[in-house]
Amino acid sequence: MIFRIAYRNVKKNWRKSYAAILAIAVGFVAQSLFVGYLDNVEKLFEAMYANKQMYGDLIIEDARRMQSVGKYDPLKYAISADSASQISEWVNQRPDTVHSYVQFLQFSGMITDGKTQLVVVGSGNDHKYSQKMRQAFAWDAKYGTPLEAEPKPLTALLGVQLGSWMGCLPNPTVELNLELTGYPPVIRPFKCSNQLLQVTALTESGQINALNFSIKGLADGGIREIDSRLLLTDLKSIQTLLNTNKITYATLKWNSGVNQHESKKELNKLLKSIDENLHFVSWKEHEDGILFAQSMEILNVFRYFVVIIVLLIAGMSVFNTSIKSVIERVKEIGTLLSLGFKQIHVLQIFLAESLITCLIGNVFGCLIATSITTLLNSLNIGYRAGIYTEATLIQINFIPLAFFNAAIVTFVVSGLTTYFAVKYFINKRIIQNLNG
Amino acid sequence: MAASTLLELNDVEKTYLLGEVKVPALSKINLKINTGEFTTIIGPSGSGKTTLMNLIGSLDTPDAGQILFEGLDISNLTNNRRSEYLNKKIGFVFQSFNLIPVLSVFENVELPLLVIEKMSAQERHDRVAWCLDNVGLFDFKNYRPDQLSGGQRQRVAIARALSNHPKLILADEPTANLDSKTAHQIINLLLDLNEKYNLTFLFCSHDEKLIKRVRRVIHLSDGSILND
Amino acid sequence: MTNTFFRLAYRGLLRNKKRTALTALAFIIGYVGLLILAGYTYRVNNVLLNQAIYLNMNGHIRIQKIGAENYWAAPLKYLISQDHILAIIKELQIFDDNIEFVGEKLKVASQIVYDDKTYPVFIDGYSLNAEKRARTHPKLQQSLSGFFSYVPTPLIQTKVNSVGASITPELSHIMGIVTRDPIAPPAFDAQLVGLDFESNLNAIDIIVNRRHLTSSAFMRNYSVEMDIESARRLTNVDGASEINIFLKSEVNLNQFLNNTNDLLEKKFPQQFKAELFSTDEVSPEYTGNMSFLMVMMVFFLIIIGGSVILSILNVLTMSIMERKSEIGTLLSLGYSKFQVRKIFIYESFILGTFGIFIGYIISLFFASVINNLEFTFTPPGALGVAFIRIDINILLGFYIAIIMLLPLLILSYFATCKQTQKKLVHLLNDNEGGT
Amino acid sequence: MKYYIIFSYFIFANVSLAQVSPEVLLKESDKSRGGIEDGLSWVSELKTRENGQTTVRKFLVKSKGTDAIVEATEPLRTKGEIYVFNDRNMWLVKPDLKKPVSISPKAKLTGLASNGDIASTWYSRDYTAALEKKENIKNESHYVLLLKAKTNTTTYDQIRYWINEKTQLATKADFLSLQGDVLKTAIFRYENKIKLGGKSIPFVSEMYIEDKSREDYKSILKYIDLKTSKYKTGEFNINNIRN
Repeated sequence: MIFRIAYRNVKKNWRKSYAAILAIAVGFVAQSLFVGYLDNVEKLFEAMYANKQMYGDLIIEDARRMQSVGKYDPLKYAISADSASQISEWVNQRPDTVHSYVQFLQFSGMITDGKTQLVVVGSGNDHKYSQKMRQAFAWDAKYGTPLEAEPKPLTALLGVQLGSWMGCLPNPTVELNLELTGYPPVIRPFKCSNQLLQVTALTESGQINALNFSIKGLADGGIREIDSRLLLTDLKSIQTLLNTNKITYATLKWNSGVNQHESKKELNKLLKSIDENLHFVSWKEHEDGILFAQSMEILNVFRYFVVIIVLLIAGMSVFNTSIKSVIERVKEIGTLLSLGFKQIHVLQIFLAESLITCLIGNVFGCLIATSITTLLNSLNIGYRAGIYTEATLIQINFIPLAFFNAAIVTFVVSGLTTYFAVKYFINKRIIQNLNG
Repeated sequence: MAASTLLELNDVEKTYLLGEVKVPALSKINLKINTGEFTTIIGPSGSGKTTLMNLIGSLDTPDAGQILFEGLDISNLTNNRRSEYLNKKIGFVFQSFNLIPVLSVFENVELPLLVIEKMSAQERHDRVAWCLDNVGLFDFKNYRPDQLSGGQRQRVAIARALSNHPKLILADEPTANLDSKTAHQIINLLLDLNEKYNLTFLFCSHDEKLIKRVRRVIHLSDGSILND
Repeated sequence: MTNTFFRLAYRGLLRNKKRTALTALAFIIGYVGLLILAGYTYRVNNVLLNQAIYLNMNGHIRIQKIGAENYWAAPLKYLISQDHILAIIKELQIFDDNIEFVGEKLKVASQIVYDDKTYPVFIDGYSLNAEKRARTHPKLQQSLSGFFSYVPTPLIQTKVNSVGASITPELSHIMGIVTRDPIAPPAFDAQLVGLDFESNLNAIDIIVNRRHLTSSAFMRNYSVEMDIESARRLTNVDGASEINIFLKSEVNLNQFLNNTNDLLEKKFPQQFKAELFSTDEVSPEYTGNMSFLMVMMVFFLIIIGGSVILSILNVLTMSIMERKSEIGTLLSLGYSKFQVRKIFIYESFILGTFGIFIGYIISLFFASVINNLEFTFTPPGALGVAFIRIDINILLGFYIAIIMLLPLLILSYFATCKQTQKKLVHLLNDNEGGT
Repeated sequence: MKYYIIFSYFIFANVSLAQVSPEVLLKESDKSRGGIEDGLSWVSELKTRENGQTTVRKFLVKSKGTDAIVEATEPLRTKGEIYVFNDRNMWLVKPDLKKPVSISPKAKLTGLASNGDIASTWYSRDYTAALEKKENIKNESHYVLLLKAKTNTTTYDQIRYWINEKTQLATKADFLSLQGDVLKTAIFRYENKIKLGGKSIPFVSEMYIEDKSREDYKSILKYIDLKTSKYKTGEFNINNIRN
């Protein structure tokens, strides 16, 4: 009966509390949109680091590589061929736990098209799992074709800017945005004025070596300074160029559902048995991934600040509405009390009422949130976040959990505010209620 | 206290604070009401009629004195005890009916029964039917209050007051909002109920027609009883 | 006449003090929230702006040869020769009252040699007087102080006779010299070896006695700053990669840009182009971060502003419902519909201005609290650890006030429309339930 | 950027036509290209053509064994610059430099001094030789040797070396990458004569270098007025050199 009274009351004077409903809806929308946006940014970063740049879950490297000594002489603190093969063997024995494992050899040298000679910085990676680890970014060639499409040694992708300096120009240029779905796997044409570009580098022991690479495509380097120097090729080619069989680092991704804690302990034991300098670290803690932590930090500060403000305001208007509806129905409260209803019953009625209002508010919120989300996602508003070469799209992910949390929070807020509003009136003696 | 005394007021006093001014609404009221009596309190407005009614109905608490109902002092009960007293012992009929607009007639009458835990839906249904029969509105049970006339609404209020077999029905100006013909019918209904079920009625009014047909009249003026 | 409306509106608000207070509180919370956010964005913009102009020595306007984005591919081809520099500076004299000072920048790729270590570096050679004026510019010092723990010092070190070079702490670690305190770093002698622009091998001595920070994560391992003369000695040229014009504060940037481009086109056809510092090409960090913050601000504006206005409307509809009979009486006394509506608009107006006034004061208080608490965080692509600073001024307060007040008044107008359309009889003896 | 040529001096020795062994052939040919134990000096003129621009530089070269001092004389701007070679290590000494600056292997990568190794003297010391085939160039028969670096610290890992059967002088050299691709080609001409141990032997007069990866890029190095002389060994050690 209590619910029936509450339901009928809301139905009767919904017009009066539509603003409260809208306030709740706005509170709901604010939360879910922001959480959806944050989730997208986080997923975008993860996709860019874990998939596109193939950092996977863990980076396996010599701990000294990122220290100043390592930066000065990278090859000296690379992983030896023997250690690398032991790790690869360990990986091959665990097809069910390891999703993908890619080895990298970084290098820097000079590249020339016969006329211009420029610094080139890049890496060769083994192609066995690389496309699998890249997942949505398997097709990493913004123009031309990915290397894995037709694995041949001495084929390479150049950064778009470096490509243009080396006479490899897209025709026509295409504007692609940073998206979770990666590039559409279609060949966007490009043309190099000369088929082979010579890359010169010092071998591990300091000898000059040079290889001619045929350019299969252009890839996006992410930030400007990298894109104007980037060359990606297969591991063997770079090992030949540097006349070494070392690798700079390797990355590993666990299969989903794997007990990562257990596998990590096992891997750690393996690494320490091979060489106590070897360690693994997630890209989020790695110097390369520092940008991610910084961005998420500032985004979360924004998020909590806004959500608190919006909920305070929504709480205010719910409070106002419930006070008003209580004032309006003081006589009714008096009657109920006079009929022997206890205070708790009256409170329940109003709480039920605020519950219903909140429910409607949340439903409204859902509708508004999903419509804004689809609208925003379809508008493809792009903005250049920080120093990235490609614009990122404003995308909001649909997160049921966020909707659920938002609903819970609005229920709590409106429940509390109604409680306080009604409490004030119930304590008044019945007679005051009756006379209104 | 005589066996059949239902209600006894001893030296009951009540003063109100209007701004800074203390207004004595009731002073030294002594009164006995026996079961089955049909009594009216009359007096000019501001004579304390409504205050007295409220005190008896424990809607308000007296400043001094005792109010004994069936020997039990009800002047300041705890919330829960008071709800029980209201629910089981007292039935109210208000001047402005005070029906729940969003509930149907049936549901309004059923309201007081809902507080009683051990009453099954079927028992409630029979009880409400019985009440509505008594006020002759059974056919209107699914109507909403705002679809009824003033008289009919007051009958529903009376039916509601009957529904929990109260010992005493308090009615505050029950006929004030009604035209004379309907008022007359309501008074007949009250008298019938009083005779049929020996229900004790106590109401205040300044409706001459009602006063003429009542056996016991209590005159109130300026907070004290003139004659009884 | 209007003050009666004001009185009516004012009393209308006082009628239900509790509710008015609550609504005002909602407005204040919204206003404070938005003003704090605006204050933060304003401060970050201020920092990034000055960082791009003064710290990175781009100046407000950068002049380069046309096609200079390919500078690294053919430096000699895109170098501005010394006589071109002098000619351009002479031509620019016609804008002298706008120009504070002009600097030159020479970019060189070379290698740093220190005991047996050789490491590739990218050198920025700055004209010394421009660099000194820029790095000690009050605008830069004031915007960085309290925001970053790092305060730049000019290359000219009074205590060291010859002019020093500056590298980043990361680069000095790579070269084997640990820098704990960037303000007073250990100085060391090193040499720069490089190909001059005619591919002759060349080398110069440098004293590295300063450390600087770069906002670009990549450049942290490679950046060297020094005076342009040394860079010219290394490359055996007397030109510069770009000319940077630092303008006085009240100059209209876009207009100055157009004038400069027209001048360059007239005097040196098809040779030079001038660009604003706030473009992707010149300072990507600035444009990137600011566009991100702007997207955030618009988002918050809509959400917070929206919920505040909704809550006030909620109250407004209530108070209108309650005062049906009052509206009825006023109409019956011959007030026009519009006049009656004005009362309610004034009500919102009073509520709003009251909220803004109190809100502004509270925001100032909050801002100082947050500023003193010195929350620190490391924004992406920044000069290391930064403090959260809120910078609130009247202008900001005014803009936010307008943004919140205008829609409120407009919506208040519409909210009252529905009621005042009703037939008088309805309003007077309202029988719609309620009081 | 284009290559800058620094070169070193050669050692000159008698050619004996014993049974042809690649090692001996290589050793003999080295003598006509430098590494004179006692010392040799000459004026070197370097003409470089790159992307249509030609620049000329002149140097005064003093060499002894695997060490050399190369003093820039033209263009005037470079006067006073001295390049010092101690075996494979290289320094640049300039009047305005407090101390000589060492040029690291990395510098070779950017083409700063890669040509210095082309002219380095003792291939026979650094490389093992194997006879690949015999070939006729301008109807003179030549032995074609394939030199392989003994240690992996030489600038170039492999060199294909043409030695004229009759004159036993090296006429052409292809510098190969580890995979055998030709990176640079050098062609030698011997019109100079120097007196050594009482005999006059032919000595390189011109070296023509071409970079396979650069279309429009050629360097011609001329050796003018050679003089043998006696230098003290310490004279070439970097530590003793003060500008």
